[in-house]
Amino acid sequence: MELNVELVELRLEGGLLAGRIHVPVPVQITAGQYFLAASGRPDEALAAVVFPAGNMDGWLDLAPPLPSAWSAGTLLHLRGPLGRGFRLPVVRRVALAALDGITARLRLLWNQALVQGAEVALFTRRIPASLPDAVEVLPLESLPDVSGWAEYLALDGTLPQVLEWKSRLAFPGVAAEALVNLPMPCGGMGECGVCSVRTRRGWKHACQDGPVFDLHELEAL
Amino acid sequence: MELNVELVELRLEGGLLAGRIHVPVPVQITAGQYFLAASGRPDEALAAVVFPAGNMDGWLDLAPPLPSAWSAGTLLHLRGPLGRGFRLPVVRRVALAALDGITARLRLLWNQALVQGAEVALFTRRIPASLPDAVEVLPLESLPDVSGWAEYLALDGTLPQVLEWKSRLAFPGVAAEALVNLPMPCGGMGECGVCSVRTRRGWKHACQDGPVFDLHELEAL
Amino acid sequence: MILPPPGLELASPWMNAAGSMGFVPDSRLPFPHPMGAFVTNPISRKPRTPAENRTCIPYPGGCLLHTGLPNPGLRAVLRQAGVRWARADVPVWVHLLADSPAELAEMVRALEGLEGVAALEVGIAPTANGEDALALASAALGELPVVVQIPFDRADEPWLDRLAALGVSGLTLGAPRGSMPVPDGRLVSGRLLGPGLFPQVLAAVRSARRINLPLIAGAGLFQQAHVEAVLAAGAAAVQLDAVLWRGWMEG
Amino acid sequence: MILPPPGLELASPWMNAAGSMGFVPDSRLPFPHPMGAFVTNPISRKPRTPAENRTCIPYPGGCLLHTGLPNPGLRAVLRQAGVRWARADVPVWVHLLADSPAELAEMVRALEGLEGVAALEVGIAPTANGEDALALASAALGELPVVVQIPFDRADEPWLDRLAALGVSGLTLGAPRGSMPVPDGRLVSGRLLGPGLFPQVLAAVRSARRINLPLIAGAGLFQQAHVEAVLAAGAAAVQLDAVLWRGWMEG
Ligand SMILES: Cc1cc2nc3c(=O)[nH]c(=O)nc-3n(C[C@H](O)[C@H](O)[C@H](O)COP(=O)(O)OP(=O)(O)OC[C@H]3O[C@@H](n4cnc5c(N)ncnc54)[C@H](O)[C@@H]3O)c2cc1C
Ligand SMILES: Cc1cc2nc3c(=O)[nH]c(=O)nc-3n(C[C@H](O)[C@H](O)[C@H](O)COP(=O)(O)OP(=O)(O)OC[C@H]3O[C@@H](n4cnc5c(N)ncnc54)[C@H](O)[C@@H]3O)c2cc1C
Ligand SMILES: Cc1cc2nc3c(=O)[nH]c(=O)nc-3n(C[C@H](O)[C@H](O)[C@H](O)COP(=O)(O)O)c2cc1C
Ligand SMILES: Cc1cc2nc3c(=O)[nH]c(=O)nc-3n(C[C@H](O)[C@H](O)[C@H](O)COP(=O)(O)O)c2cc1C
Ligand code: FES
Ligand code: FES
Repeated sequence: MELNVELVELRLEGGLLAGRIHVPVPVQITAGQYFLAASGRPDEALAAVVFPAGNMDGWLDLAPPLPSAWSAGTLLHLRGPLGRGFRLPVVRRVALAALDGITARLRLLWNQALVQGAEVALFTRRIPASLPDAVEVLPLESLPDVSGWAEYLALDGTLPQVLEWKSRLAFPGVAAEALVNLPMPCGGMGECGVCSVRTRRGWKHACQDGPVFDLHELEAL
Repeated sequence: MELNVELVELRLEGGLLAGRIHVPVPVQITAGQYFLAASGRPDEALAAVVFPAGNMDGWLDLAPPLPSAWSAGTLLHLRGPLGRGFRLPVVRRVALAALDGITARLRLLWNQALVQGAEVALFTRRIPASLPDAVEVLPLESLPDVSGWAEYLALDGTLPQVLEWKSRLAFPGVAAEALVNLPMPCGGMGECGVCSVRTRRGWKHACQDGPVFDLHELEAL
Repeated sequence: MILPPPGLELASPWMNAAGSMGFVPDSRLPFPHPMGAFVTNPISRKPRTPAENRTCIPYPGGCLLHTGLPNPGLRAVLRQAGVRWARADVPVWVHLLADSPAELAEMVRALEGLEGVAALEVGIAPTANGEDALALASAALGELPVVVQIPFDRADEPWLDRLAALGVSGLTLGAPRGSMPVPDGRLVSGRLLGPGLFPQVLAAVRSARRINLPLIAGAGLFQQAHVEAVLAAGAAAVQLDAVLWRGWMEG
Repeated sequence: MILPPPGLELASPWMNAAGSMGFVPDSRLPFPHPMGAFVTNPISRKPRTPAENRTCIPYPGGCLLHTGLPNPGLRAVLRQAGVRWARADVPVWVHLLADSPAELAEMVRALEGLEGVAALEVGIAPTANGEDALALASAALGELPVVVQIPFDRADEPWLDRLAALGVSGLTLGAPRGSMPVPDGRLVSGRLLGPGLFPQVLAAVRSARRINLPLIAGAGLFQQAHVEAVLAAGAAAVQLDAVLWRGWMEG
């Protein structure tokens, strides 16, 4: 889908720019999918990869960080939702981990888990400003402790962060996924390959085959 | 003088960005002088040439147009005031002409003329939003008609505009000056010469010898 | 402007740059119509895996893209894309990446006679000097028209004047290369993309007019006005890159 | 990093680019101390008037500056600045602009023996090919160390490998040239300045390491990190340009 929208609201979340747009038509988004958002500004050669952090009543919240040059009123050309998002199974206990301290990209996922009636534990070094009471916040360092508890695990971070945590965790049989946050300049259109990720089934493009991957499938750089 | 200041206010004036900064120390500015203002932004290779449009109680108003990427809170490094401004004689009748439709660069000058008790006629194609009642606004096309009336004439525009109007006006014996608005990237520091202006006394640099020149001295490109 | 030779006429000056639109033309892609030609991603004889330190680093006016030019190798590309090139409603230019003239000649033979393939574009490796490049260009010559692609900052090099006499049909002035430091202190090198390259590609087109070949301006075009300017300066066609991913810029 | 030859040692790697700080060193200028050398604006034998279509056009990541390199000619510069070069507390490198080797040799003779002048920097005209440039460099050789300045996008050219054997003491990789359309439809050409050039100048430094000469990175440096990166990549010194006019950038 292609949309021309205006950035109607900007605010700081943990020191990073987050925003909100109005979408004229309802958008079906899976948590973990993303948009490519280009402003008309001549100093931005590439579209920014933007993850939704909320999708209600025609409003789409955009997770931080947004480009610092954007301001309220900036016109954006949006392409998306793109890629493959999380596949949250119907389970009772869900663990989410924000490896880089930004929790907003996981917000749609914990909302979905709560709707499905699951208990949610969020592992992070930085406590987010607003969070449903039902979500329990725990320090990132204690993530290995949930191995007996969680029936589903979702990591979110850069590829090196995801791979490093994968090597420290042992979740045999537990459904586990990772949102791999890396540059996706072409969104698959060019098959440029800069978003390449090595998996057990060969090289994959995060922009189309991800950015969410089965954690068990990911292989070292 | 060098100043690090914050852009505290931005507003649109005739569709162009104007702004305001707070200056911690009183600044002596002559109408027609300018500042070089650099933001820390990595997409602005050069400092912007910024003309003051007001200087009161520690506030400095900046005439439009300011770079469109600036926003409230932008930090600016200011160098100035630079160059030679207008030399308004004590006369009774002053004519000012905004050849490019932007009157704000002339604001300090008409205020000075009013303080000196002069009648002021402002020739412009676009009527400014706020103007003292004492300033009479007239269409730019009628500028040649004031030749018998004005005892002092100030033009403001690009070098081609100034030269074209100079050739259409005949003010023998009348004091006449022109603010020549052209790129001044180095402000004289590099003697780069891009601001060169031909005068009867040879080549001059607008950044240091101007940007205000005696209209009678200016020669064709 | 020097017109393309027979066999290489374009329905329009609009093309994409190699690496910008994948291996197969897709009519859903946001491209001005009619498209003069579709240029494939760079294809090597053997498969190339992504570069270990692949990355995309923005800088004022552009970004550095380092991918290692991954591709499954010519044989696999032909298997996957050959039929769709034949069916495409736009001429396909196959972009080839080769380490030696012999390797290139082998790839060229595999492409000759294939339906839909209108021309070969031969990428010159950053390490190749003029003699290497002329040898590569010669090795590519056969039944298909050959267009040579160089980074535009090589447009002044004297060996380019010999391409026309060899039988080459055109010259693409493509993305230049640059380097950037990465956090671990090492440098990464790759193609540069972005509107900040426009003044340089325009100057390169002017400089390359001395060469008796149709010129294709293939970097730094992000506004319609950029395209108009390079065409007015003597380019026979344009190749768009990242603007296809982000949409036109204002102004 | 290749160290400068005797007579050309620098107190620091910090210099300014020709055209950025005028004809006379001024201790009030915002420059890192100690300064390795002060480079004068380009000086020609005869006076040069400003270019008719002089202009400065911003673009994403930089600006195009076209001035025509106006200067009053060597004789007038010596009259106005000679005494101040002698008194300066920084070595002065005189940047020379010449249309022919004979003209250059004449200027060089006028500069030899002048107090305060530590080296000559010879600008290579955009139209000069390798042979022209080598002839110019030879003509400059005499009592003073000679540094050749080229646009950094020429760093790959093979003739540069012959400069060291000639007796040249250093190579400055300076601003490249670009073109832009102006409203009347014509094109204007000039030097490019701006942080968007940084990836290219860094790549040029790496490429020019093959040349057996101390390298000076002289374009695109707008952050302290840019300077550190080119020095780490092998440059012996840096020349700052528009950053001296606007101040360092963030990041
Ligand atoms: C298997 C393999 C892996 C490599 N991986 C790396 C790496 O990880 N890092 C690195 O710095 N270098 C690498 N090189 C060297 C390689 O030549 C380029 O540096 C590599 O292609 C970088 O890709 P890029 O995305 O930066 O695109 P660029 O190299 O900037 O590609 C731009 C254009 O240059 C041309 N081109 C580039 N390389 C070649 C080539 N080898 N032959 C013909 N044309 C070419 C193509 O036309 C291409 O469209 C590798 C070479 C090989 C053979
Ligand atoms: C009297 C005279 C006037 C000219 N006026 C123009 C003009 O108006 N427009 C135009 O497009 N061209 C002109 N030229 C051609 C000239 O070679 C350059 O185009 C001119 O210097 C442009 O200046 P610039 O500000 O764009 O700087 P650039 O040309 O980009 O200068 C960058 C560097 O290149 C070197 N360089 C540039 N020109 C010369 C040269 N002639 N000899 C040796 N080194 C050089 C210097 O080291 C300089 O620091 C003129 C040439 C002469 C002799
Ligand atoms: C023939 C050749 C093959 C290379 N293959 C790879 C590769 O597979 N993966 C990779 O990351 N880099 C590869 N490189 C890149 C080198 O590791 C190195 O980064 C590159 O040559 C840059 O060298 P420079 O610092 O001299 O510019 C290759 C280089 C060459 C010349
Ligand atoms: C020797 C020489 C002298 C020139 N002198 C001037 C000059 O005095 N003023 C000027 O505006 N342009 C001057 N030019 C620039 C030309 O008018 C023209 O703009 C320039 O050569 C660009 O040509 P191009 O379009 O082939 O790049 C000169 C050019 C050359 C080669
Ligand atoms: S972003 Fe280009 S292939 Fe994924
Ligand atoms: S702005 Fe450079 S000399 Fe005037």
